[in-house]
Amino acid sequence: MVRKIFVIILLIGLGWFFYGMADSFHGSDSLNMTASYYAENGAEEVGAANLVTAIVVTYRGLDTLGEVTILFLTAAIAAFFLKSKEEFSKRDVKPSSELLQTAAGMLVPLIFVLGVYVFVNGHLSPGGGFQGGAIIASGLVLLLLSKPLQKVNSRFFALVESFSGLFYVGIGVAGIFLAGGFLDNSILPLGEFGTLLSAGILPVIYILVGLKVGSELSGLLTKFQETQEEN
Amino acid sequence: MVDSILLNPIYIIGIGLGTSFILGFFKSGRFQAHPSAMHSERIKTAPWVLMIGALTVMTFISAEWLWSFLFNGQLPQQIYTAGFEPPFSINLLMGRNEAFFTLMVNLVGLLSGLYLLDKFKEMGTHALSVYLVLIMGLNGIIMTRDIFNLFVFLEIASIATAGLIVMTSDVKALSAGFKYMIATGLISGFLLIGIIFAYYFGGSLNIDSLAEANLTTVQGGVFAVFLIVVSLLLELKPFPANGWGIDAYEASPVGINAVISSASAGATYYVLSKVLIITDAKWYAVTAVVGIITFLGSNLMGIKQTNAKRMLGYSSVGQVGLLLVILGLSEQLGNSFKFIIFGIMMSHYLAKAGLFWLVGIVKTGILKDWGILRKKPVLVFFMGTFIFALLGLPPFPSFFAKWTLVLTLSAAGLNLWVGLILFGSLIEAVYLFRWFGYVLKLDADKERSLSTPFYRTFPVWLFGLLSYYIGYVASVMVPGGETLGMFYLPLAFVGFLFIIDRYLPVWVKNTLSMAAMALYGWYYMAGLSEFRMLFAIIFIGGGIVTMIAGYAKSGKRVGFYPFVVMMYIGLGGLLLSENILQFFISWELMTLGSYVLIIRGKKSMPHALSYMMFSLGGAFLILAGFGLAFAGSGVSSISLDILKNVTRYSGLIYTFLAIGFMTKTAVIGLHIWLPGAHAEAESDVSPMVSAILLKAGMFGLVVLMLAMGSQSLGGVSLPYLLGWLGAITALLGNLMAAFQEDAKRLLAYSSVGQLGYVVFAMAFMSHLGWLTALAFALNHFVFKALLFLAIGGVVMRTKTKTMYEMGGLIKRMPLSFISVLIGIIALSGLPPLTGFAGKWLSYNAVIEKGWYFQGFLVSIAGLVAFLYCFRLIHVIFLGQPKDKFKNIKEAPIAMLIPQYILIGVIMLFSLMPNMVLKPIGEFLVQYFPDGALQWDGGTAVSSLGRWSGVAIMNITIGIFGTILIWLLFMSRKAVKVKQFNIFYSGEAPSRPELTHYGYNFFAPYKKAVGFLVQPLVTRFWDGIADILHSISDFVRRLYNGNGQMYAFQVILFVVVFSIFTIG
Amino acid sequence: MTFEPIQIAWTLLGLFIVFNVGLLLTSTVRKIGARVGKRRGIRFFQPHIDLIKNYSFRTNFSHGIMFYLAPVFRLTGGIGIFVFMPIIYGSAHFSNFSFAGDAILIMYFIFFGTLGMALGAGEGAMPFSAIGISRGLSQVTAAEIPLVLAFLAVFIQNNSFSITEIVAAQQGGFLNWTMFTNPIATITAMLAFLGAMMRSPFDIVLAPQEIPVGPPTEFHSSFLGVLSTNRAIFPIAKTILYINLFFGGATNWPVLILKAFLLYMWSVVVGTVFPRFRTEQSIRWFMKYPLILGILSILVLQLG
Amino acid sequence: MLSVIIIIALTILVLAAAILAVQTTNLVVAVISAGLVSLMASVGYLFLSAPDVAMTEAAIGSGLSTIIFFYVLNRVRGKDHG
Amino acid sequence: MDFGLVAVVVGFLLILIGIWGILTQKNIVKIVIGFSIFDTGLHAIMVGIGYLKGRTAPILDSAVSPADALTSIVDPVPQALVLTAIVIGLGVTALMLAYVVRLYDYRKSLDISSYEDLKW
Repeated sequence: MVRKIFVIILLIGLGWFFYGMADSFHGSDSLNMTASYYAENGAEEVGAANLVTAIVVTYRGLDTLGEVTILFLTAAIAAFFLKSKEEFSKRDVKPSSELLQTAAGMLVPLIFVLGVYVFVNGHLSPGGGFQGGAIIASGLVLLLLSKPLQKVNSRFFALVESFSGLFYVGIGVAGIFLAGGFLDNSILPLGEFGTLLSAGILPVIYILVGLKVGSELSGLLTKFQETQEEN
Repeated sequence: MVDSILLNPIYIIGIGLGTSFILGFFKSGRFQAHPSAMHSERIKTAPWVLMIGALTVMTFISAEWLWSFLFNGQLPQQIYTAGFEPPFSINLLMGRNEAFFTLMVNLVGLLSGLYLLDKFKEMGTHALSVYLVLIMGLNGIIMTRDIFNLFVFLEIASIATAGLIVMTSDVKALSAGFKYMIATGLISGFLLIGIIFAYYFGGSLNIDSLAEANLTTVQGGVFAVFLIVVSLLLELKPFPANGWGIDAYEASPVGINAVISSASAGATYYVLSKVLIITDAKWYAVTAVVGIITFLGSNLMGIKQTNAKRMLGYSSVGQVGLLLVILGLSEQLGNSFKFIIFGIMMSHYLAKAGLFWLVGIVKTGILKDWGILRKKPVLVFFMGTFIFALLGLPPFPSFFAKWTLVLTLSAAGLNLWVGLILFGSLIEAVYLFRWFGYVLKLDADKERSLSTPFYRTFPVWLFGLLSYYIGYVASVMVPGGETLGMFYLPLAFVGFLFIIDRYLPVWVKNTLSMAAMALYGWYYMAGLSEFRMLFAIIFIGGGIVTMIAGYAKSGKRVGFYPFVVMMYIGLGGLLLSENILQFFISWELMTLGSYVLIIRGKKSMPHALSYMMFSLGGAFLILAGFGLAFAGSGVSSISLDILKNVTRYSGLIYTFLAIGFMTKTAVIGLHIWLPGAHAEAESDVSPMVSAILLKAGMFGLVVLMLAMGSQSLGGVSLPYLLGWLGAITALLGNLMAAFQEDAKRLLAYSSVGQLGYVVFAMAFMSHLGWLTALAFALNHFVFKALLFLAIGGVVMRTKTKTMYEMGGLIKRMPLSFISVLIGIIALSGLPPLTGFAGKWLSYNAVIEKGWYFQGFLVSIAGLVAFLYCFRLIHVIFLGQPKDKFKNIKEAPIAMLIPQYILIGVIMLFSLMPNMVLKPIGEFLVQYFPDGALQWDGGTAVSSLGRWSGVAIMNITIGIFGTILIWLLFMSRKAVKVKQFNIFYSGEAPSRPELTHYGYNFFAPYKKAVGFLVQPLVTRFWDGIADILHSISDFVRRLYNGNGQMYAFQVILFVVVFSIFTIG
Repeated sequence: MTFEPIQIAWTLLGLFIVFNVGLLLTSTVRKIGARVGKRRGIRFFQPHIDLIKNYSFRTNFSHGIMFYLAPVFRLTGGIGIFVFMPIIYGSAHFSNFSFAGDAILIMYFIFFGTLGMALGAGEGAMPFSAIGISRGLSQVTAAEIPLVLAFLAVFIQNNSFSITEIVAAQQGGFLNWTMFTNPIATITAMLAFLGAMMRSPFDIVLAPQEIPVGPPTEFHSSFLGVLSTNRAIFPIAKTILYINLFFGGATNWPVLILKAFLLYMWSVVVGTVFPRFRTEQSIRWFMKYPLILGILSILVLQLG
Repeated sequence: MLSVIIIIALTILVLAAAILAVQTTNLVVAVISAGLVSLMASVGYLFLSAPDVAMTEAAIGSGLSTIIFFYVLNRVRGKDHG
Repeated sequence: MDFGLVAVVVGFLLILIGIWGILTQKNIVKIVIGFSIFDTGLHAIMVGIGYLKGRTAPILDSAVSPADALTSIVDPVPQALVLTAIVIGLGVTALMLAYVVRLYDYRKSLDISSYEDLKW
């Protein structure tokens, strides 16, 4: 109880500080310097309709690279220390219901397609590599739920992940040679604004991001799934 | 110029990432628990080779950049990503600082990667990826100029760290990793709020643009600045909100914590320094305050630690605190800032990585098990290197940095900071030296072996040697560094001795060392005059004489000669010094060398530690004094002459320097290190440290007093205080000597007393006083060396130092007996031998000056000296010989030769005191023209009395000889009788033990005046140590191991910090 | 003052006189003691006879080199004090070798003999000797503490260490004696004097009853002879020092002998009145009143 | 106006769900509540003209996170905690 | 009513609630839940900061032409940042949960006070 009182006092202090911050926030009436630049030049320079995507993949491409790296790290660490059962056959898990299995069989490919769609169109509409990747991963969850006996090939995810990561970095480096710098979007022509094959290398990158995120999340989920059998 | 296409810094990131992705192609290795999953050796090594390759390229790139910055005039280069200019896209910067810091990170990454070979083999490719990403992330942190990108890289680094912590895969590591994640999660949350608000108020994420936006002037912007600064500070694990970080240090595998400590801390530190440009001066001050609290607090915590990793963790945090102080004070430090940071940073970097690597080689964190390291003396050498480097001893870079820091801070008037920094350094020295002592002294577990594969020792070697090289670089860069040439050749010889140390027998090395010292004396000292010449004779001449005793040793005596020579170089350096830098380096070299010599004694571990503590404390006071003098003299010069021109703080400077020097002369209150250190040292080391080393403090006082004359502090004349102090020291030192049972301890306390005389006499600040002091000093050197050598010889044979266990040795060791006899006559100041000169002069000085009561105390001290002198000779040499020593031999000839040389000196000096005292008086006249002694041939004439050494000697010998001949003639038929042929009421005692009265010899005295020698001073210092330990123990309860507690502390830090800064 | 060989002869003459005076004083004191105890006492020349007897014994008993050296040291100490001191003020013949040193020399020379004696006794390997030495050294050094103060007071008063000069300053009537010009220092010195004379209450060092053996028993024949010689010379030499420093010195032999006798009697009288102290008691005693008086004597000089 | 009401409702719900998530002793309820917080937040993001964020929050914050939480719960429940 | 401000305030409140959970709950799963609420709060603040009253999503389509983007869209930068932050948050959460699993394997306990091995 004493501890909670201390925490309350602490939170009051922190709340007071946050109050000061919120109090200093007045909203804005116009875009600031950086945002205006993107609003004005984003479409022209990058060729992506979705400015968020333009920023995420191009202007702040390094952030995105870092971010997929974090997922990569998480997956690698989880793989490293959530040890998997080597003797897969020994486990004794109830097979899931017929219905779930059938539904999964139908839904999973659809979900995968949806995921791919989301990250392919990332530069045009809301969504992109992260969301698409997450959708693919959720499809996998369904798969795992319906067919617990099926050994998921985590090697496959690892390979996809590595390939897409490597390509991502490769494209970034190619930017140095072919264009203005690391991760420069304009190593491919920008194309016609608003179409699928536009915005230079951006869609490619976002696809790679999608693949990478998807495979990483899938790998991660697989690892957590595998822990289920250790009892 | 660096080719910006082929060696683009972005490749560091690209290669790091790309390679870790490639590593994903390899099958992952698994834990050892599943041997079925183990892959063949080659497959397991291939990914590792790949990673090492990547790290090598990364290292090469940053090295190449640094090279061009340093030598090719390369200009800093902006690296734009995505082909757009900042602030609209993320940009990186490769400047001189970035090149430097990335090189640091990559190099330690590479070496740790190498070091962790078998660990990685065990853990598989995932670990390799994570490791590589960590290094890459740290590079990103350093180079990026975008604050959100910075956040991403920080997250990468902290997640990778959390991942690597669990590589050891035990539950401790897991819980530590979890706590680490909780804390860093909160911190990065705060950072993110700060970033987004900075964006809101500053309109950009680019650090340079934010700096232009002057956030601190915007209402609300200050919140953003606050959160950014506080989170980055928290990333640096400030005390007391750093329990999570400390646990992480303790839990992570050794190669990894080397990276965390050296590279991560460096990178995060650099981040803070570059982000601080978005703030204003106030935040620099805040950083400095947080830094000093961390520095002091963490080092205090370190005292109580028993685990090497955790202790090093505290030490790392403390060092980062120091770096923060420097960063916070960068404005005040001005041009020296970069040099100081460079020095402290490099030392911390090299030493911490090296020490952590050593932890892995020793394979235990328990400090008391570290004796095993002695199986590899080279590693002990490097461990010493690292510890000395960490503590800022020469010739390591941090020494020069701390030196410059103190001088610059003093010049800027920031004396409190100097004090706190030095105090913190002293606390840090406590536990590091204690640890080093364990390594050198504690018994090793015989069963355990020390496996030292090349890939583990190579990094240690490399960083150890780099420490010296960087130290050299720093020594050239430091102001006044051009005057350090005088150390190069002598220290090169020390290096040579280190190299040959393990291969040559002792007599070769002894001869070489003596020859080297003779050459050193000949080439360097020949031009000296006056005081310096006098001390040169004691230091170098005396050193050579005492080293003759070294021939008595057999075997190799590894680790002895380099330090002996180093000590003498330090002593010689004091005399050659023309500026305070040279002087201070010499002082530290001497301390270092003597520390190692002292700790070589069998039971000297605690004594060597207290020696080092007092020496370092003294050295820091000297440093502070020099700093004040530098500031107070008004001329920006480091010449020793500034002491003469001091206009401000003169009282303080005088006090600091005097106390600093008196730690070496062991004035009462600062003497407790001496008895143990001198008594436990080896038989030929004791004379060096007692007869010679103590004079270094005296020389310091000479320099100080000649330059500054008499000063007063708070209306009290300082020489007057010194006079009292010296007199009390003389009395108490001698009294304590009288009550010792241990022969060498007795001599050691006697040294305390004798040096008390010296301080007393110097305090007169008069011609006669100084003449007395110098006569005392010369005498003390001669007879103390003689006595220590003689007693050392006895101890060597009897294997005991306890006097009452001996007895009757005169029959077995007559030559040693004569040495001791001459020695004690000289010591107690009986005419006709040389000791009387000092007594006579001191009476003259006392009456002339009017310090009657002080003089009275010193006279009593002389009487007491008589007591212990007699005890020394009686209990050891006279009385009944013990059975067990019936057949012992005379001391080795090598020990006797120097003794008889010294006896010769005593005799010569006794016969012709004018030969020595007259020239001394002649040059003293320059400084103290009044009251000089007149010489009438061999007779000294003062205004009060006269003293003719020659006449006294001749008359005494005449009487003595006459009576002796008469007596011999009268009892010419007498023969020596058996041991027990004494009158004992008819019964001969059966055991010699019963008939040797030696224990508690002066029992009545002890009953009567024992209250004077209560170990009050010891209790005082013990009390201080206890208080420090208790505080440490109490405060560290904060770190109760609970993750929530740590989170609480982190948030509390934020809240309290906000109250103090913006509240 | 330069050294001329003839001085040796004069010094030896002085030494001879002092030696005889010392022996006679010993017997006189014992005689007085006996008469007080209603006994006849020894003959006046008994000490001379004893000495001759001791010297004429031949021994074949030695404990080693230090056994020889001890008596030599002892006697050298005694004679040394004598020869470095001017005996008769104003006499060119009896100034001895005082040109070689001053009062400081004599202060320290006292210990020369003490050390030698102690060493020799130690060599005798008799444990009681060692105990005796331990006590003796403790007590002597304790007694020296006030003595140093008293001497210092005299030195300060005269601003000289030279005994001749100090005596010179006391000439011209007994009111010029230090005894009257600086009574506190004199009292201090006289109290300290008791400790140095090893008579009751400070005679535990010799402790004739409790410790029947020790130096006097281990040393015999000519060894004892040398020691006895010293016992004749040493106290008188020491007394002469006191006379010179505190009681106006002496301008001729009779005055010197008279003063020496009176001073000597002072310790005898005290000794017959007071019982014996244990060693630590005597040390404490010296650290009380004599010490306070000694400090006072210097304070008086400093303030006055 | 409608949007204001929805926003107010969302605000209250979000906070209520959050409090429930940290206060309840039932881990399943807690995880679901936490997922709800994310889900409602993602609805809120739509009102803040952030469809990308809304999608991501929904897919990752309320979707995948919750799934992982459940895996973990499944792994650790029934032994000593509910 | 400024939705942006509402989001910021709600975000701060969520952060406080999350911290409350982190600091008071003994169960480590609950602590991780606290974290995820903390993260959600962070994201809400960031989105709220980027919001401009009455503007549309930063997607240029038939409704918003590139020409009048400047005056009609909300700030896209915080949104981009949030995307990154969410994914990072997921990584952190997943890693923490992985820790939970492993910790549980060792001690069969979810109480944070069972894991105080390293201290002082």
